[in-house]
Amino acid sequence: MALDEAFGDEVRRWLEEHAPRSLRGTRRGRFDGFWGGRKATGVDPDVLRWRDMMAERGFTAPTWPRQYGGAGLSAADARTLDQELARLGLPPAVVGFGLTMIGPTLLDYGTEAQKRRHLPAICRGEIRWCQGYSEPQAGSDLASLRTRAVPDGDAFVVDGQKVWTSYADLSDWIFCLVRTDPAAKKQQGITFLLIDMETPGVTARRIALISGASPFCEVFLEGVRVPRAQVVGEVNGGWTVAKALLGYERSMIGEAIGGQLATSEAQLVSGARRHLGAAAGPLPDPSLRDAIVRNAMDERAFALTIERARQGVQSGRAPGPESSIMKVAGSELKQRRWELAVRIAGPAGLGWEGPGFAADDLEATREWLRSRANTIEGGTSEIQLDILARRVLGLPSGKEAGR
Amino acid sequence: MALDEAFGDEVRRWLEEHAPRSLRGTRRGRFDGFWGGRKATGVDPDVLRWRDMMAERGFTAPTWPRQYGGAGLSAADARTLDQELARLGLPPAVVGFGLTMIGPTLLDYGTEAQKRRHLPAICRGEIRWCQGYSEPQAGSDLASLRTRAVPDGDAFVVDGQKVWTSYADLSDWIFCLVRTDPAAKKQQGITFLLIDMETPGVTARRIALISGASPFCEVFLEGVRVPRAQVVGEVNGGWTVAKALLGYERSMIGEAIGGQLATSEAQLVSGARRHLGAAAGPLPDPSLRDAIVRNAMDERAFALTIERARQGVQSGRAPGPESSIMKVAGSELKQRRWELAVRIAGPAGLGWEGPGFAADDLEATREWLRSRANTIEGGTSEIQLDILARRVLGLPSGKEAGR
Amino acid sequence: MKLILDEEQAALLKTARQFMDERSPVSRVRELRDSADATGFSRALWKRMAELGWVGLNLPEAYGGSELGLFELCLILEAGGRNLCPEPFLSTVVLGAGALMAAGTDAQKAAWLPRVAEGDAIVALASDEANSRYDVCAIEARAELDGDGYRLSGEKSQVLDGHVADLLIVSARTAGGRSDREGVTLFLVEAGTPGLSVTRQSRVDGRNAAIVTLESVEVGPGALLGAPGAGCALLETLRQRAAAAVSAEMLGLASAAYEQTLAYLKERVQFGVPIGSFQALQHRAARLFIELELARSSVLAAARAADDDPAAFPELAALAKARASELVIHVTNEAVQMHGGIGMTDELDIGFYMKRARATAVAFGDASFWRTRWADLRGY
Amino acid sequence: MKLILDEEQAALLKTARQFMDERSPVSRVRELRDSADATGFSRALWKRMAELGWVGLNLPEAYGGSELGLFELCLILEAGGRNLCPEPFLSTVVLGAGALMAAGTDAQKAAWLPRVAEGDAIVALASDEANSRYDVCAIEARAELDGDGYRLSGEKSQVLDGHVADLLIVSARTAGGRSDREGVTLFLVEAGTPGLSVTRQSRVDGRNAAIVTLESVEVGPGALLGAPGAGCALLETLRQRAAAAVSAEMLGLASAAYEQTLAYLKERVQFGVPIGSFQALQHRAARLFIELELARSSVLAAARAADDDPAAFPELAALAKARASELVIHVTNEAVQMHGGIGMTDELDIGFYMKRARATAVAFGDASFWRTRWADLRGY
Repeated sequence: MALDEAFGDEVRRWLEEHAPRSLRGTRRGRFDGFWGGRKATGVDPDVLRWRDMMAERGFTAPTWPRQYGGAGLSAADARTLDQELARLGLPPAVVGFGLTMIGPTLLDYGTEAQKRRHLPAICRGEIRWCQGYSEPQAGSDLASLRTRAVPDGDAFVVDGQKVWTSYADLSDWIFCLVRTDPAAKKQQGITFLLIDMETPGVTARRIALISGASPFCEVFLEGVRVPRAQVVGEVNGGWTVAKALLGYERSMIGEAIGGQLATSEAQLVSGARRHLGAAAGPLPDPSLRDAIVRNAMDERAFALTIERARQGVQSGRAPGPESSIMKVAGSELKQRRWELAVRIAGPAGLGWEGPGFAADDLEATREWLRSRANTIEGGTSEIQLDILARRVLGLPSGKEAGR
Repeated sequence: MALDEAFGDEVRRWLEEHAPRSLRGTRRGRFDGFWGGRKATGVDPDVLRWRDMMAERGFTAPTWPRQYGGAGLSAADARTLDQELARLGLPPAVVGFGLTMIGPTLLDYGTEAQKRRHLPAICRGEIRWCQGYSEPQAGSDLASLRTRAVPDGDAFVVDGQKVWTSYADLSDWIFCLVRTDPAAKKQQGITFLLIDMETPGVTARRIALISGASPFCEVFLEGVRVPRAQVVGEVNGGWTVAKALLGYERSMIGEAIGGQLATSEAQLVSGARRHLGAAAGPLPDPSLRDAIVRNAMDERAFALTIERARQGVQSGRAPGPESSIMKVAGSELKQRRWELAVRIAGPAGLGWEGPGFAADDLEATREWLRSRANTIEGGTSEIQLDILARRVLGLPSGKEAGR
Repeated sequence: MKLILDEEQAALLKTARQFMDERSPVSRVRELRDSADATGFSRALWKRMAELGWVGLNLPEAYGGSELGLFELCLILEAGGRNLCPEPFLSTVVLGAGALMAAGTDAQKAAWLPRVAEGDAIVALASDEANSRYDVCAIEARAELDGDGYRLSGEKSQVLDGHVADLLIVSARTAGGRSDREGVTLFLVEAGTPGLSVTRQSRVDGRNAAIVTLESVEVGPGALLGAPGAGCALLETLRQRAAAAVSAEMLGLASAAYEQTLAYLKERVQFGVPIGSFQALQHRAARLFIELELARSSVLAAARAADDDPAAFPELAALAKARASELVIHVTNEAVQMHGGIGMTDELDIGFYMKRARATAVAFGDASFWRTRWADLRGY
Repeated sequence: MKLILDEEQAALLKTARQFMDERSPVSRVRELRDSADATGFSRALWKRMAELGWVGLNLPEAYGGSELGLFELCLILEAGGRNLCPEPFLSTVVLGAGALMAAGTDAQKAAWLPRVAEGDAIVALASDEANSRYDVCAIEARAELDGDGYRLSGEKSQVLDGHVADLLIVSARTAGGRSDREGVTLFLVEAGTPGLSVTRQSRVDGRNAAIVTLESVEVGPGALLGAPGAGCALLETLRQRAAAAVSAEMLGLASAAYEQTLAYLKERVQFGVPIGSFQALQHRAARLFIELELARSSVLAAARAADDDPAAFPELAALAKARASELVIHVTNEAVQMHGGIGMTDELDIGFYMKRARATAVAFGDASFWRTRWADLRGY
């Protein structure tokens, strides 16, 4: 028996024996799970027990080094672990931007002290992180950000405003880009800072979207003192760190969409059967039928591409700016899916809330509106296409400033 | 009875009495007719008789002034004339770039001597014109043309190469853009020249296209002496003249497409009936059916838009860069129509020539290939969209050089 | 076919644009939503519109109307569409008064049309049911003969302005089963009739709609609108007119969303330049402009044909609705995308346009429905 | 499912790419066309490919094959597709040898497969007729029992490589009418059999096809391929494999056309800059890249499933063919447009790609056909 098979067997037995029964079969997406943090309340005790037992073995961040709370597993063993979790339908024990974004960034760019302070807390889901990149005047042109950090002794004093910060109001820490040298060329005066949300001067406020309530916040920073020890990378060298993190974000968004799409064909077909009054057989509206097939084929091709990229990485290829493919294709796919869902619903898809509208249709309508943001957030499709054209296809840069 | 009704009645009687019977009912498009010129051979005597009687009354260029061979008609009377011609299915008596492009340009920019020399000959179809704009290195970036004209006494000596010159081998004269000041900024060193194709040093050679034989030629100019009197507009001021002429060309292309599209829905439906084996009733392939409807709707909307623009001009609005709409929409429409025609034909649309392929299908396949040029010739769609964005929508110019 | 406006029409459009901009800015739609206004539009403003002659635009002078055509009404609707004006034109003028004009007796017309023209009566068409989708004949509500009159039972869904209608035009089966073309009959039912209940619904576009429930509602013989069993044909005629009318609203909506986006492209700076200087966005904006112009011609032609060329109207209505439906979705999607994050916020108006775009695209048949109808009309 | 190449497969692909670039550049296709070559491909090159083991790639060792899968064959076809290689892989290897392997008797296999593997025998499937469109059962040719054997009559259209085939696999009805699923029977008919005549056809892609006419062609009982009347099922199986195979060719074709276009975007200067610096073209090029990558995954998956996962194969073949068909048309349209005028000339190779793209998009069912098939397979 090979070593990795032994690992799989051991994990399987351990899970079968110990994993909370109430959580088995509840797995949905990679980002449905315990987001953790100091502000989490009313959490199911089984979820906490599950978190504890997984964190204990380093399985919440299986490939991270053991000294920082991970399990030091190889990519292959991590995949085995995930397969065993999937077999029992177990959700991830901890989820969030700590694990997917700031954690990997600290592993690459953090000081030893930063790693020791933050990574174990992330693995245990004790601290929830949010991302402070965008500003009202700095959307696609992220490097034009204006939030300023002025040195003051062994600290910086930060003033400015961030926007599109998901769950800032539920988070404990924020990783932020701030301008530390206003005289330098755009990208060169930026610093990457970690800020405790409990520091005086930090406030967060939710933003209402066209689809209704949202997890997005504005974050206001007024005279916030941040110790220099909380700089990641070099002062004025934050852009390098930021770009690396954006790479993690893009592949995360692609993978997340891959997960969400798995059941879309069945849902669309059952929606069409309901709305067309056709319980079985070929759908009586051939145009809708064809649209559902197109959607299903797009999704299958997308899932196969994610899988191919994964296999490529496993066999030693470095992941590159191709993650822009995943971001562009995945976000548009998701938009088309919800566009199609409301098209299928027809007049029944015009509801905002009850009475007279089915719950599924109401959800589809909100998701349709919400999905319009998919091609904006995490770097617009336009920016992703620019990146693809320049960095992957090697097309020459135009004369537009700064891109 | 109003004056214009009287004109209509008179024209109707005149046509009914004199128009050649053999030509009645043969009208197709605005550009199917007698192209004229010194090289025209084997022309039906009725066509010549028709040309003579129409030219006699100035009806080949009805809105041009009488002294240059036109009839001096108002736009309304010209339209009445056209309606009366259409009523009897009579083709235009003379067609060609003389009437549609260089004639209007000379009316606006030509010297009195040029008008007197060229316009009457155009009205009588004695001289056939071709257009020498594009060069191998100057496609979309027309102003980067390299054909040089060097002053030599009261003439210019021209050297260079033109390309995409339709029917250069059958034409008598060419209107050309040449560079007269290589030191000036691109657009400012260009002159608009009229050149007799019989001048020593001019040769024309046909180009084969992906769709087979084509009317396009390369024109080689080697030491061609052109009298200064054949400059239209100012020396080094040719760009202004050229742009005006491009405006005529665009609206001509749009109108031409409008005419060609009139029968497309019926043709596509009958093709589908033949290929699907469905003599009557709803077409059994709903996806093709929907595609035919989309095409038909696009064409109807396009025709209505041309009509609306025409009415706008008649009521006093100046035609503007909106002609780019016609060019972009019309050329893409035509491409989609032929794309659809070959899709309808399916395997039967793969023929290049007989045996085993129907004549209609062979034609569709050639037209499909030929139609790929529609979005390139006469200014690419990309250039038209640039023009629309800048001149009509008023969007700011990017930093790309020269556009 | 005349596709441009004459002087009077141009003046009417100008007045309407000005009125809508001054009296009915989009902010009003937001206020009505945020205050959960019980009416959902302004009765005072409706009255004012009636005084301007807009409500009775298509009605005979005898009933207080000005006997103008659908073309003129479409100019008002286009102006309203630009500002998402929520007043009950579609329900009361196009559907309600339209049904009365097409099939009402003199007595019915005399009773209702003057009140409509004066802006005093709201009329709603209570025909579609929860499962009707785009089939006007898919009606399960029943009308049973009861002496001289009828008893109506059933449930109608998304009845436009049903929540405040003084008069409901109710469809119900006197014969046949769901989706049969024959057997649908129309009835006039006044608000407050026993057995009638109305529940307001909340739609994505904030527009006013209601569930209308009929439990053994008794109506007299005078309530019959048109011949018994022949309602489907009338419903189809009404839908066709409504499709053309809402296409004009959509044209206004799309134009306004487009213009706001174009302005944003010129004003928003990123990378040191207005984002409208980026060629990829320029080309997309130019393509939207082309689509808008093609749709505009189609809408004008349909409206004109409604008045002057009844033979051409069915096809042109199909053309206008199919094109306008795809246009509004395309334009509003691009509008949000080009605005970026701010376009997604409820703070900006673009979201209101996107939601109303969806509702209008679906109303009276979506693009796919009208394309199929075109093929039917053209015999293939 | 493994979607990346192992070392041996990568080596095979590399060899094939190199061979195609050296021995079969696109210029060869042009020469074959311009010289009106009677064969339309090179028998010598085919023999060389056979020596490399490519022709017998899927055949058992007993017949001189190397027992590799469709996955490996697809790598060869992709490499060939890049250069529009006209050798008879689809006709002889996928359809011809495929039919013999699937339904042939030992004697039939022994008689033909070794000759195929050695590159000495060309086999063609003569099944589609002028009106078949995408229906493999739409067959009107008839086979009548005649003693032990049959008499075949009918006309087959666009028989790939039929003009030089040593063996034709002919479908004919022994029962039923046009489009009936039952009643189609397959026969082996050798070149030169009396009553058989072959007329070469000229296709847009310059590829080899022929009309095959059968006038009372007598064949013995040994000519029967598979059970009488059961031919449709076999034809469907063959079509599915052929669809996956031609998708690999299309992937190569699209990749090459794309790469040539990308190179042109970097090299062609207008307005003082390479046209590839214009953002509108950049975005379109990037979108093509995405489409290519998505199609690549689909084609690899289909080829892999053909060998390893028969249950998943039908869906994945449908996916691959539908995507690749839309891809090649999209890519070649954009390739011509981005090349501008020069792209329209016969002088450039892009036109060859566009024409072959059309032929492959239509071959074995177009995108719409395979989308419908997907819905059938998925039960909706």
